[in-house]
Amino acid sequence: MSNNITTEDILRISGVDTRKCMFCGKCSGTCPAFDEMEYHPHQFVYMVQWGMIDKLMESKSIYKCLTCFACLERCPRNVQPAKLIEAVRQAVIRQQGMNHMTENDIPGLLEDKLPQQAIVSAMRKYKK
Amino acid sequence: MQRELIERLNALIGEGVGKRVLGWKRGEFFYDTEPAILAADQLDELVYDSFCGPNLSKYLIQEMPKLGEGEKIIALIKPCDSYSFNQLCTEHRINKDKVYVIGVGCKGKIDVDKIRARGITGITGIDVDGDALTVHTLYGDEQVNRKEVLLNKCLSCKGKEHRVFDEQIGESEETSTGDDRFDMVKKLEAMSAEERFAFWRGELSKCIRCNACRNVCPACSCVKCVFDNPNTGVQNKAAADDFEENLFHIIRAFHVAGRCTDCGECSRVCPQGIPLHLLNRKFISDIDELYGEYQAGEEVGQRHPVINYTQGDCEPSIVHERGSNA
Amino acid sequence: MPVNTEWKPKIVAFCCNWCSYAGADLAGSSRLAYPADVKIIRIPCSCRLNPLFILRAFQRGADGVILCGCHPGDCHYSTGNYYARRRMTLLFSMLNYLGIDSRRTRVEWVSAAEGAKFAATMNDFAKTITELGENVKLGDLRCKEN
Amino acid sequence: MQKIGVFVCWCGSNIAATVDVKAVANAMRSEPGVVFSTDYQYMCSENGQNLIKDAIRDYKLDGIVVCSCSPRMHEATFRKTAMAAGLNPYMVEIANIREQCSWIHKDMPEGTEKAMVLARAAIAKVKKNAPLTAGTSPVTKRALVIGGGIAGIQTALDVADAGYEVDIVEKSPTIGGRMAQLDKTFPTLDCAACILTPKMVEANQHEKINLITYSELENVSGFVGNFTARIRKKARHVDEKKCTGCGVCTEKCPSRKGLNEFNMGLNTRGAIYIPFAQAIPNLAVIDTSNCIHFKTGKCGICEKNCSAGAIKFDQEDEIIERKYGAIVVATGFKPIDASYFDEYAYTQSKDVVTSLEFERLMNAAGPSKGVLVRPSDGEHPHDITFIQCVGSRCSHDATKGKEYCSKICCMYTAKHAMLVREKYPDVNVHVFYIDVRTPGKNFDEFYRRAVEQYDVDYIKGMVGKVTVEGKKLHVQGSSLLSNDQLHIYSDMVVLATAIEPDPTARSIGTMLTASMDTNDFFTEAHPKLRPVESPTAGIFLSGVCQGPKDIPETVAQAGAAASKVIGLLSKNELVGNPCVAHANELLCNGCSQCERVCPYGAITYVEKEVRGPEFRGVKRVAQVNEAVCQGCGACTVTCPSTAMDLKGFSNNQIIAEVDAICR
Repeated sequence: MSNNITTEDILRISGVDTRKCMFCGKCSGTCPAFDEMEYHPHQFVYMVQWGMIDKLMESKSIYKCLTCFACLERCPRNVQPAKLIEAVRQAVIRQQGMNHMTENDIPGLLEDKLPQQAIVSAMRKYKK
Repeated sequence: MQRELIERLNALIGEGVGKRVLGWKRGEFFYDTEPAILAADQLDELVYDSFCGPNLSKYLIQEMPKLGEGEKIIALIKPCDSYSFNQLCTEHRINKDKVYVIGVGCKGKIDVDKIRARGITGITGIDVDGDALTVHTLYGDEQVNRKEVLLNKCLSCKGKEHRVFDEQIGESEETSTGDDRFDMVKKLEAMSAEERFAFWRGELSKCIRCNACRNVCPACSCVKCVFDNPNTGVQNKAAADDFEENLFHIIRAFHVAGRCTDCGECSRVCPQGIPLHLLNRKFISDIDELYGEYQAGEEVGQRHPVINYTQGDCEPSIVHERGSNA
Repeated sequence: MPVNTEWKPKIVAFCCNWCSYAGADLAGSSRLAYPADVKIIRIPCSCRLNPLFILRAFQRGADGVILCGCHPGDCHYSTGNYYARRRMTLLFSMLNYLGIDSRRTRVEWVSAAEGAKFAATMNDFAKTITELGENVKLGDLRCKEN
Repeated sequence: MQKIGVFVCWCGSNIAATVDVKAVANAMRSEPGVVFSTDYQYMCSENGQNLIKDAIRDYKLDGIVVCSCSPRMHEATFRKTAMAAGLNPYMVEIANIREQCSWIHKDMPEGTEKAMVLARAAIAKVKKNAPLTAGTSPVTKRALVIGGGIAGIQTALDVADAGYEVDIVEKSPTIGGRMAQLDKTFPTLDCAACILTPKMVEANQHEKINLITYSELENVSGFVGNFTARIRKKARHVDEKKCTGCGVCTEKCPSRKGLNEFNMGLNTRGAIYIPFAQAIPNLAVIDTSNCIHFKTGKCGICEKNCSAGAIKFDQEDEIIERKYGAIVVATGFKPIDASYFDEYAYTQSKDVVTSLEFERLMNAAGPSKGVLVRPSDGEHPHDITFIQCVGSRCSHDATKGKEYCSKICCMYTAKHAMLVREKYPDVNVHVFYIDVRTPGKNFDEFYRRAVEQYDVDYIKGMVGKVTVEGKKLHVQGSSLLSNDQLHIYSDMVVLATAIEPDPTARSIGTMLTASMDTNDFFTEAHPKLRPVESPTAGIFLSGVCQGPKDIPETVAQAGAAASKVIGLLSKNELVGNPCVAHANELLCNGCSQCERVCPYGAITYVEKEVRGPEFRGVKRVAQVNEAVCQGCGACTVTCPSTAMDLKGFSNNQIIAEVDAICR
């Protein structure tokens, strides 16, 4: 299947410049979820740069990322692989029309204990 | 406040802090004030009220050589004037060691023309009580809200903090309306080139080359102005045509670019009402946008953006690329 | 409107001695043509260009003024063109603000090896100025008598 | 009225083919001020030059315009011609009617018209010219070298061998610098001390070299040929003339708290110490911050034990002020602070060391006497991991690190790996690398030997983190080629830390008004053609202070800098360029803006008595040092009152040209 998502889309969503990457592999060296992944953080960068977006979107790897930001923290080139992964996840969600609710449904579901961050990201997600 | 100030000045002179004071005295009309250097026995002439708009910093330049070793002059500096004071210190025109700065509080200064613009004529006096102005005229009293007749420069006030002072006297009150001071610059930028040309021709053609803007400007303090110097090739006492009107104001603005503190004195004193500060603000807004926000006179010793650079500066073609020739 | 077929633009090109003037020489020795309307004034460095000179040129009837200097980072005096770049950006912006077409003023970095670029730049600039026509906004009528 | 002569050159047919030279010469004859105008086939030929000389004499010309090729070609020629005829050489202007006219225009009327305009512009300019005389300044025949590492030593030796006096100022108690700390050198593996110490001795014994160690530069003033430096010679509290360097005091000293700088702080030394066995000068020095006598007034054991009576607790700093003709910067480098990269556990474990520390651990004179042991427990390591590019090649917007490649790390890491495997074949050695960069003679061969002959485990990938797990260091990294995440349990981790300019470089650069880049490396006058000179005249660059380099490159640059210094010092006086800036003191505002934009520090401000029609008295005015000014003109545009003008390219000259062209 073709998702029509391009490299440019991912770069725009993430704000990442993949050309800055020198493929040192420090992100993959630092990733705590490395063993769970089919594609690893440095491969994300490579695959986005070379347009292998479909493969990434279909891979379970993107959901294995814990968003711990260790790769982002340690990257010597400030490439920010974690943002790239997040962008691919977003692209999947936007693409498939998988939203089963709208942002108007959110207020009704709010609970006191919900973390602020979750509410904000829910608003972001369902507003698309 | 004026009485308090004079008492304090007498005390300071008594303590030997300085012999003379740079302040304001009454001008020809009650709403006129002018800069004055006052000795101890002239202090009763000192005025500090809602009409003390003039920026005094510049007048310290000529006092510097008159001061002996270790001698100081006492200067009254409003918050907005303190920027010019610092800028002149940066340029070594004023030696801070020779000045005892009294930061005087400011609640905004009144523009009498704005009162007149309300159709109030024959003004004989004004009483200030907080924000309530009672304007006495030949035809009776009128009530005016002080906030509505402040000088334009007070409406875009940089804040009531003195950037330099040895002591502070009097309270201040915010007068900034919070509006973007670059509004008019942006409006002009949004116009077509022809409209802009027409606007500036209309304004600059009013110029009578009285040099009031130059004389009042704290940044325009050259020993001899290029326009007064027969050896520069651009000497020019009175603008003979459009070009010379443009030339004087462009070069004047360029010479003060990066050093202009946006004190607004040029427009305040222009007898023809030319909004000269819009030229300076254009440079300021370009500097802020292209080279990072910068406020001249914020600190002593700053290196202003026009005598500085970074390797990654934008190219001059950005002017064209911003697409403002239409 | 009658087209003045006699009219030829006057273009003043200020060139720094070390890069652009040499680039212009190279354009010459490579026989790369550009309009005779372009007249070059040699200055030691692009940072020597005083805004007064530009305005003077317009006053005396120039229709376009271009400054050429070493590429940023290659200045013979190491930093001159960085200052020139800021000054010209601000000046051009001010002229534009006064309603003067920004295409009449230009800065181009031309190295001593870029003879072709020099010629191409001058051709392009002369073409632009010819299209824009005579400079009437920033001229001095007294200087146009003859 | 001035008398101007115009000389139009045909340049054979180069000009004459598209410019009607006779018409140009005729037209110029009617220009105001022109009293003579002619044309000739080759103005630069001897006959042509004679024609000019004759005209200058016959018509008493006080300015000439030569319409010919580019001034870059023959301006110097015609200036000499004018001078020979008794005219000031700066009363010559060239109208470039070849490169910028005849060669680019095909149409004769068009070419001729433009040539006339260019000639008129040159005439207009020459009328505003003033006779200029180049100033001269004497040269002090002594050089100052800042830094006593291999770069400084080599430069000093080369300059001294040419017969000039050289002072080396070194901030630490001994010369030798970083190279003295190295164990072996790549790619030959010869011992650093064996090749360096003879040079140190030579420098010490050279009659033209004066070592000023344990001293810091405090101030530099002056300009090329005439610098004055003030140097603070810190008190050693040891009489240099009496101390024999026997070392008894250093053994007897009861304080053992001072970290041994030479061993990168891996062990301690006495409060009185000699940095290392081969230190030059071989003198003891007291570290007052650790000395019991200085802290409590008691002790004095060193004094009692010194048979030479050299201990001088009351010795004070000494100020040396001396003149120099040239200054060489050789301030060198230091490794960056590895604690910024704490993902590698540098601050958490003693067994994570930097490469320079490792160098000391391997060295026979090091803290472990050359036996490789873990710093934490002194045990023999069985597994060592090297991590390259620590702090190098980081992007400018990354949170830490340097943007540049430190250049030497690939090679020294290969060296370390090889040396370990050579001495201790039982130790496993891993090297994590991004790229192995080995451009250099015998460099790649060296690296391949490490892989092929010594079986070093090179892993393409980076280490993400190092954690301390018991006695082991858990190294987690990626292997990009196998697409694996590796977990290695090592006994030691060695970080190939980036190098950065010595922290003193910035203040020295400011003192010298020598420009530096954003990384604090000194900038060269031209990146290709003048790589060992600073843009500031008389300042030269040697070694890593200009950019990362290895020992042979440093020595080569040191020699190159020395040859530039010798060239300068061999002159008795320097002839300046007369086209320099000049401040009109009456107009000067004293605002210092020009001082800020001058790239050479040529402008200073003085309080000066000024007398003019409108002002009399003392005022602050700009002064241009003509020997330092290079004539760029940045100051002239900065000056709002046009007090600052440039000779040879004055405001009036350029305005005259503009007017003539736009006429």
